[in-house]
Amino acid sequence: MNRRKFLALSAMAVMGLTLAPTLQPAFGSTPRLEEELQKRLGVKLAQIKEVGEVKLTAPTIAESGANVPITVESDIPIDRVEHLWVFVDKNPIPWIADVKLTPMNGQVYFSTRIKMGETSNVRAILKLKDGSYVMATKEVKVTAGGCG
Amino acid sequence: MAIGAGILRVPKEAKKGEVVRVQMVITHPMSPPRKDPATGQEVPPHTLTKLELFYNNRLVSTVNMGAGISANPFMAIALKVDESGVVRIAYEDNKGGKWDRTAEIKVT
Amino acid sequence: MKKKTLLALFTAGAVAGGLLSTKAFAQVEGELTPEQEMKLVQEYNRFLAEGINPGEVWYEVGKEAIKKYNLDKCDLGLGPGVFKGAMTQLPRYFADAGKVMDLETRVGWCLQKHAGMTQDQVLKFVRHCWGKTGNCVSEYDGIIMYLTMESNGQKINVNLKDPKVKRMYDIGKQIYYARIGPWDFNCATCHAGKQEVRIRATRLWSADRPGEAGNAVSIFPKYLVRWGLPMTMHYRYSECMRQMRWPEFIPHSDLAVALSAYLYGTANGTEIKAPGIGR
Amino acid sequence: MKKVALTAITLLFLSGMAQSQQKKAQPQKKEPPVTQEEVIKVLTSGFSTDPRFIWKVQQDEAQKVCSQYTSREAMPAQAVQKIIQLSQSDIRYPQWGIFWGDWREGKKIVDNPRGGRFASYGFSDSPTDRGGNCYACHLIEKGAPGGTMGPNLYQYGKKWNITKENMNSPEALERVKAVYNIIYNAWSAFPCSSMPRFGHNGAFSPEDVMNIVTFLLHPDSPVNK
Repeated sequence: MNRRKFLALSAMAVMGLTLAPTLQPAFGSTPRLEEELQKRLGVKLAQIKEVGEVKLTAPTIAESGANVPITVESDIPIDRVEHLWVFVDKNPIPWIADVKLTPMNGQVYFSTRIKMGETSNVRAILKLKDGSYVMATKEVKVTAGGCG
Repeated sequence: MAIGAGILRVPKEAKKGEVVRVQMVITHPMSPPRKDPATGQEVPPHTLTKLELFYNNRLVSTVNMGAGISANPFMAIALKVDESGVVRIAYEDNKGGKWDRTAEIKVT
Repeated sequence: MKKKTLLALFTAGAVAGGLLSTKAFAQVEGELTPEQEMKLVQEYNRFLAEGINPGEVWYEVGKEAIKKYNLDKCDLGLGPGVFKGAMTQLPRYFADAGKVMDLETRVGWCLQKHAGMTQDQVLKFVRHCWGKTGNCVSEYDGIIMYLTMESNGQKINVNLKDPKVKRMYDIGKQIYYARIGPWDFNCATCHAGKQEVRIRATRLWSADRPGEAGNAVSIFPKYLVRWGLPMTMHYRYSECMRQMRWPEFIPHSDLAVALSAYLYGTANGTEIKAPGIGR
Repeated sequence: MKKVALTAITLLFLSGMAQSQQKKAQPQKKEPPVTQEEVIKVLTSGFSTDPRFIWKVQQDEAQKVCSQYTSREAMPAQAVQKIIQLSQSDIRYPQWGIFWGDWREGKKIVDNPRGGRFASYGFSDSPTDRGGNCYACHLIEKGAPGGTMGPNLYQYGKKWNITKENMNSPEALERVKAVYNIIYNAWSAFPCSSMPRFGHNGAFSPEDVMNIVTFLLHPDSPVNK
């Protein structure tokens, strides 16, 4: 019961913040990430809109940080998209990779396996032809597997 | 087999206008800069830096990457196929290694 | 209840674009039971299994190495150089060697016979990448990968009617349950029992749950993402014994064959699907 | 380590299983059962003869008994009694008796996964590594990833109602002793348990064991926060 109430509240809070994303630094950002975003994209995380049309598939828990499979897909038509980036907030170097896309791709799709030093948000960011940025975020919990 | 060998996999056949997945695995350590625990010396990074995807010699995509990609990288990218042709990937690392691989798709 | 919570969060996240999903997740995460976490780790393994398995690269390495080391003369039980389906019937008895051998032991025998290696050279060849975590490529790993993949899609069919094989199976089973060493472990400590348990985050397969031994051995050699190389069965045995605080394991020994006879014998009927992939 | 397995010189034996396992997939002709010598021969054939480690193959009496059964449920009462008796008589306590130790020292051992593993190709622990690798099998501190082979030990002291006020009462110290016995020799309470007999085998000293018990039970320990 309590939790439901909490959930309803947090959902509302989430929506409230999304409606006014520039009021404060985006939740969960790190100085390293902001630095990288500034260097490579020239924007702050708070300026990037999180949208449902970008889909980031990644495991909720990874048994090994050495190899975390991720897939970025989007319904946004390929001729409206220019570039794709993958970042991991808490990695020593948050930038993982970026892909220049063209209409010849037919579709926004990029799948790979990445390294994660610790539990962190993974972000897939698209630059659209109109100069705006959109993204998807997923937290991946890195845990320890095996005998030790 | 040495560093840079790999597998490039595409469907052998596709319909005109179909979007297919170009999958690849490349053997590469993708090692970040680190200190050798034994000697304490700095070991420079060794990673793939760039991969280009061509279809019939037209550049489709360029991937830039670093040590954040796992060792022996796997990647998959979409490709729209309008005619039969040759998929080529060309990739290079930060120590001057350059390789390429090709595969064919027949449009039916 | 928990499923509902997750669902509600996902919906909220989707509606709002999930900007604050971090916070939402932290809330849910603290409440995940170990069983739920175990399921989520299995999801990770499913994701890993999609796409190309880097271990497949070793198939080509092996193909070349087989020519280089004259192994096209090697008889795995179906005749010299006949490799398709050969893995399914191993371990088996070899009259020329006078003993039961599994795939790796037989390859070692062939390397001595057809490539002129001494036993020590073979062991060095086998262990080329053992203990390495970088980008290590071993021709031996390639050979085992190639020979196993040649039987992909076929079912394991160890002949337990052969008394010699059955005997190794029996010995293997006794060894599986033998408690040895300063930490009192046996193979069954981790890989037996009806209850699903995990070691740290890793779910353990059990010889007591139907099909699990088969699923475990049929994917070897298995590509390990943490080391970036495929692990052969004998390397697996060695690593398990190191973790069990047992004395140091010697590949291609009768101990390995006995364990293989027990494990592959138990796995009879399982389709070979090499390489697997995992942490 | 020195104490290990010295009670018996002969190598393992596992007679009971030979019978129980021959029901399945049996050839028509009755083969003579696998002998102890055969198993020993195969086992030792697979180990390096390095004198630093080969002694590990020697089984003590309790190990021999446990090797015969695939689970505790399969053990006859007599065998259970035998293990309990062997194990209880073996427990040694710190020279000062049953007193609380230092949970910080206990935590170090609990957290450390290294200790006792050797392979000549690498990945070996150093002789000074003295970890219990407890998280492999147990959940202990809140949020720390752990296994589920053993019971969940989070708030273990709270579970036994150990508080600052009552921690030196006879009842609380009785509990300390009971947990001490389990860690020193798990088989004294749970015959043939998966848990290593850390004290018996010499992996931990009595003081180490007491520090681990303190980490698990002490009201100040993060385990009970």
